[in-house]
Amino acid sequence: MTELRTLQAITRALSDAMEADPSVILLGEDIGAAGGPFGATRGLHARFGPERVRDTPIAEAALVGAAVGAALTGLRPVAEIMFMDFITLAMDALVNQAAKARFMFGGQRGVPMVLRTPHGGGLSAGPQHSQCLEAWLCHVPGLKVVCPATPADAYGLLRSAIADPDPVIVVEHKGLYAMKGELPDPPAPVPIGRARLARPGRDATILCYGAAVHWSLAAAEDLAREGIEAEVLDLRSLQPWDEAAVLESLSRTHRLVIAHEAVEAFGVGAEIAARMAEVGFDELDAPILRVGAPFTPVPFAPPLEAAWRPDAARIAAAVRRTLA
Amino acid sequence: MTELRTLQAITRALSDAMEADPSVILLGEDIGAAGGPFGATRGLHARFGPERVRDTPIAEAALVGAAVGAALTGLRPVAEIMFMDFITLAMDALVNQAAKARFMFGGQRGVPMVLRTPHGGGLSAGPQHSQCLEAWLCHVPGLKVVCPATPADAYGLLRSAIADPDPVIVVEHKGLYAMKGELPDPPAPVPIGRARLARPGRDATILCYGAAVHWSLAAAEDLAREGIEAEVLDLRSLQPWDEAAVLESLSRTHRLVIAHEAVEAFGVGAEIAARMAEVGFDELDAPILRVGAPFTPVPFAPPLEAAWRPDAARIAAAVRRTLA
Amino acid sequence: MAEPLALYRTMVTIREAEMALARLFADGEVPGFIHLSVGQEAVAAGICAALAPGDSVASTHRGHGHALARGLGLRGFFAEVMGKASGVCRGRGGSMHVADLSVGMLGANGIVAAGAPIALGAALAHRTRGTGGVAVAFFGDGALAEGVLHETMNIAALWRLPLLLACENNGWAEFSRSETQVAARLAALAAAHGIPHREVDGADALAVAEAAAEAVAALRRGEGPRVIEARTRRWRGHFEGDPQRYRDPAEAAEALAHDPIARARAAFLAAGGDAALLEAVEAECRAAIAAAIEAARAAPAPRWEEERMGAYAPAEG
Amino acid sequence: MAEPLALYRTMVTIREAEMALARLFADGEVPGFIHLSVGQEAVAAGICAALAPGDSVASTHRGHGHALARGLGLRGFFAEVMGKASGVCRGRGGSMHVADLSVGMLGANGIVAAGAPIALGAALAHRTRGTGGVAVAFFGDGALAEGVLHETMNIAALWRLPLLLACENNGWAEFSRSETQVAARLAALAAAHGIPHREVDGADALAVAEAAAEAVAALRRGEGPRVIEARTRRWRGHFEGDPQRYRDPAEAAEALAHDPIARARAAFLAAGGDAALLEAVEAECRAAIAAAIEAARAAPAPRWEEERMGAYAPAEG
Ligand SMILES: Cc1ncc(C[n+]2csc(CCOP(=O)(O)OP(=O)(O)O)c2C)c(N)n1
Ligand SMILES: Cc1ncc(C[n+]2csc(CCOP(=O)(O)OP(=O)(O)O)c2C)c(N)n1
Ligand SMILES: [Mg+2]
Ligand SMILES: [Mg+2]
Repeated sequence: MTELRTLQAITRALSDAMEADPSVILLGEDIGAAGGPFGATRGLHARFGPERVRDTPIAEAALVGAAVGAALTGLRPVAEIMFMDFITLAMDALVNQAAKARFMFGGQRGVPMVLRTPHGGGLSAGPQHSQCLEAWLCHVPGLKVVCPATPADAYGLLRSAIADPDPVIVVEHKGLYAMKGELPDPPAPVPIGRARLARPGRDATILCYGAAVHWSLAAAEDLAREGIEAEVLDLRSLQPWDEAAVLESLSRTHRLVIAHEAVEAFGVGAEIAARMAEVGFDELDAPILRVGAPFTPVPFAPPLEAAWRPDAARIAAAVRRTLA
Repeated sequence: MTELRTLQAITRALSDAMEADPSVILLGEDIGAAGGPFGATRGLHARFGPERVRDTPIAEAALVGAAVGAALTGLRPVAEIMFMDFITLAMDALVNQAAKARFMFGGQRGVPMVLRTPHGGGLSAGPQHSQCLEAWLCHVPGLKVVCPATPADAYGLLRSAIADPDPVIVVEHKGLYAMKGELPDPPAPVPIGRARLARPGRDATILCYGAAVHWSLAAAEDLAREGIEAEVLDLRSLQPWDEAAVLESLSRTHRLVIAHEAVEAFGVGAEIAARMAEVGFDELDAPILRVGAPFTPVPFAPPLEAAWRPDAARIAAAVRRTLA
Repeated sequence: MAEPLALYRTMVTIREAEMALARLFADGEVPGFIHLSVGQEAVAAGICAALAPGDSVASTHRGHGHALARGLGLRGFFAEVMGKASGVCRGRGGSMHVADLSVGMLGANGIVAAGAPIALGAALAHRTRGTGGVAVAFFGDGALAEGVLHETMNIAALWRLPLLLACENNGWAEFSRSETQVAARLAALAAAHGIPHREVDGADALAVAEAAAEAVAALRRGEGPRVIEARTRRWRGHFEGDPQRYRDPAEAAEALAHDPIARARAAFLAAGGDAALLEAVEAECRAAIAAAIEAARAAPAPRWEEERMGAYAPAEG
Repeated sequence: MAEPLALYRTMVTIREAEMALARLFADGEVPGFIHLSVGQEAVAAGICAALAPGDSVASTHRGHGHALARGLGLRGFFAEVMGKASGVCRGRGGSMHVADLSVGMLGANGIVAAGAPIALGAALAHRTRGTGGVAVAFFGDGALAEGVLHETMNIAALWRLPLLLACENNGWAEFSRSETQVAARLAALAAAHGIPHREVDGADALAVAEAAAEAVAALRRGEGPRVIEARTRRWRGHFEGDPQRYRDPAEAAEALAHDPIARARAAFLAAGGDAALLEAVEAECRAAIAAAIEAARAAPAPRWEEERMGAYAPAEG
């Protein structure tokens, strides 16, 4: 076990993948000598050279489109979009090209590319640098979407994403970059599509991903002091997501709270709640509650942003409500 | 009452709005003398002139971005994106600019623009010309989204959209353009946010919008022959949507099926199901079922596309299942 | 250098295949909508003649010619456009998505200009992998209005990638004259990016082929991207069934005067070639097309239930 | 023509305001991140001096100078950037979103190049409504890599809209020299679009103002869009706190030699101006800024519970 920060785990995953496979290249804005806006590619330019760690101009559409073409032509590109808010500029390449190629070309080949992008607030980065837009991508057949909450998952999911034969979006929470955690030695890939039991419990299930995992754990901690044992299930993969694990947990707790930082309405939690209102209906002893952000853009000023973002208190309150 | 086609109702709404308000202008590709790719703007170029009916180059990002700027500067632009699949090219202007301006600028002003765009399959138009991507837009605070199923609603919602102080996306189903229906005389705006009871019933509620309204009505017809009285509720507005109407219907039928053409997973139905699994939980006598498209791109060949698209039979089957 | 008879064969294949599609479409045997490149055959033929196995091509909504010139087989082609299970894309893509990755044909594309960054990425892969290969991005004159094309030019120029930007300038973008759509001349834009630009008569297959050969050789030498702009004519509507009310009949008639096939035929004969050879080629093309159409007609419709492959690779093991 | 003392006042306001922000940021009084335009003040001052009430400006992530030059009030400005309820955007936008629609300031913008089509639309509105107004799109040299900027140039040129494209060429795009990011010179791109382009020394406020006045007059005469490219220098990091390890110290030092304020001061004095006047302006600016900061400090933090206005207009009635 090695202790390191999420950001270092990401760098390590990129480095290990590039070491293992010469077809892995990196593309992104200022990811080269500068090491990336958040430092995720630090040292890689020096180590692997400018042909494999490519600084791109500020041109997200072409950057992601080029990743598609490169992936169709024998490379495994890992593209970085600096803030998830900027995927708005690359949706065509993601949705109409990367996601569709395998199916639309009759299964000839897939598009083995990865897109890394940070989401989430907490830095007072304002309405255009804080959004959580993963629900969009989960709605697109052909894309996979993962969102790690720990350094080990940041490493493991990224390795799996790079090895995957289809396009995978790795959504990273920028507020977690500095968080420390253990990496197994040797570090291991984490399979896409499997949830992680972050804390067992019997009274209610809190389903969450990304930064919300940490709020959920804190909430569970608080609830435990009241005698409520909440189970925290870290989804990790959002598309595909681990329906079996959610059902299994629900079949024990019979109460479900879904928490994420994204706007609640039409968010990732909606699909999970909807699915559980179908296949898990008979297990439900209470309404499914969601804890997500209110329906406005992310505000800038710290007190507004703090009030806007979901947190442990809101999650704990929701758990209490499902038990009331 | 006048009988006309959906497309004519749209043209009429545009024409009436332009007549009533000189600040209404139209922007889109080949919408001018050519009358628009589907003919929605036929005659308007001749009537209102090239300054108010503007043929734009093939540049969706700038087209929608310009609509934002124009709306902030005293116009009420109605932009057209030829196929909904192409909104992928204009997401930044929609999401980061149009949707956010009112909130992000502290409520100084809104962006009174409309984006009209056709979605949906049935024309063998293939994977990049058939998608239903409305769930994305519903997830974006600041946007409103409507989707008419009848000529009267196509007219009325478009008039309301143009009059609205905030950006409204009007999603039209291209398969419905030729459908005939009655327009009240004089034609009237239809308020955004209110569902329409398309067929009353007591045994189960079918919630739907767009083309799925017609499949749902056909399903209800079939079910009626079996003695099942399904209520068909046409949502019409997807963001905001008429939660009160859905709850009210559910409180009578206690069974809910949600139908749309979009891919089921992470679609519009997910939010409604999730919400009903919360606020309507006590009304539910059966799992909430969704009927949406399977999780692949829209295939081209007619038999594939027909199998892929939801239809009356699948909706009826779902209703039967909720009653089983 | 491209062999005149080979170019002729490619052009006749495209012409005959597309005219057959026009009939099939009118008869309801082709679903959806199709955009024909009739009249523009010399561009696809000439450009693709300069390519070697392993090179990559990204195409447009008007991509039949590019696909066929790149070597996508007639049987898979017709079956695809006719929506059959034996189609090169199993009937899932249709006209706007014909692709054969095994011959480096990265797909026709329903999104204007979207092929350009894909070709850019292919060129990047060729460079990075050291394959010696090149990539071609076909695009129309109307596509110059799309930002991503400019992003692509910029990156290709900066990174000196082996990318050939092949513009089919047919004067039209759907129902609009492209001079009402695009302010800049491509020559000037290319020059601004430091990309060598060459204009060729897109009705002259030999001229296109010569320009392409020269450009591709430069690409292979690592000299950075090139632009070829072929002035060409759209003989038919934007899509089949387009009544073309917007079109001046004189312009439409003038377009027909630029027939790349008639021109190639005349040049071949003037150079002392044997008409019988041309006729043999034509007969072979027609026969192959007829056979492909018959095979497609006979092929089963795809059935959703039998379609095991979804949007993702099947899970391993 | 722009009045030297007015230009001086604008530049000093921007400089002093941003240097104050730098201190406030270092002290933790400014949340989030901020991009300063220190060293580039003459561009904002000179361009905005050419504008009249009713004209529109769309800006960038480095937008403080544009906002202040356009007349966004200091109190609303500081309160906004400091995240207070009395901010011009009620603390919801912050540095990257300062906007005051009442003075035609359509917002700083967190998305590179996104202001360009917004300004295009504003220009379209001025034309369509017959206001006689013009619109300005500020953008950086790095933004030229974004496709939408090219889409904007094209449409502005085609429609001959009253749009001034004002490029602040500071040689940098974040941590990269912009020549590694953009292959084309803006002059050549503008020429390709048929848009008159003028390069000015962005450290010379009078020169910028003169070029802007000439361009805006042409816009008002309906002569179509214009480009002004101001060569300027970024004195500080990309954002405050940027350690600038990527930056050659010589280049950073050279940048300081181009001080638009020192230059304006020298020119004013050389023309026989009275230093006391300048000092009075400086004192007034500093006092106004100090007062604005004090007011912002004293202002309440915004409270979510009190924020009645959401993402939509309140329902009527
Ligand atoms: C992004 C996008 N916008 C609009 C369209 C609709 N469309 C299809 S072809 C076309 C015109 C293209 O003109 P050009 O690039 O010159 O090609 P040509 O049809 O002349 O071969 C348009 C607008 C599209 N397919 N994709
Ligand atoms: C679409 C988008 N991509 C990337 C960024 C991150 N970013 C912010 S400023 C910047 C550099 C901009 O350079 P330039 O346009 O020259 O402006 P300058 O900072 O030099 O004033 C980048 C890449 C962004 N904000 N938006
Ligand atoms: Mg064309
Ligand atoms: Mg710059």
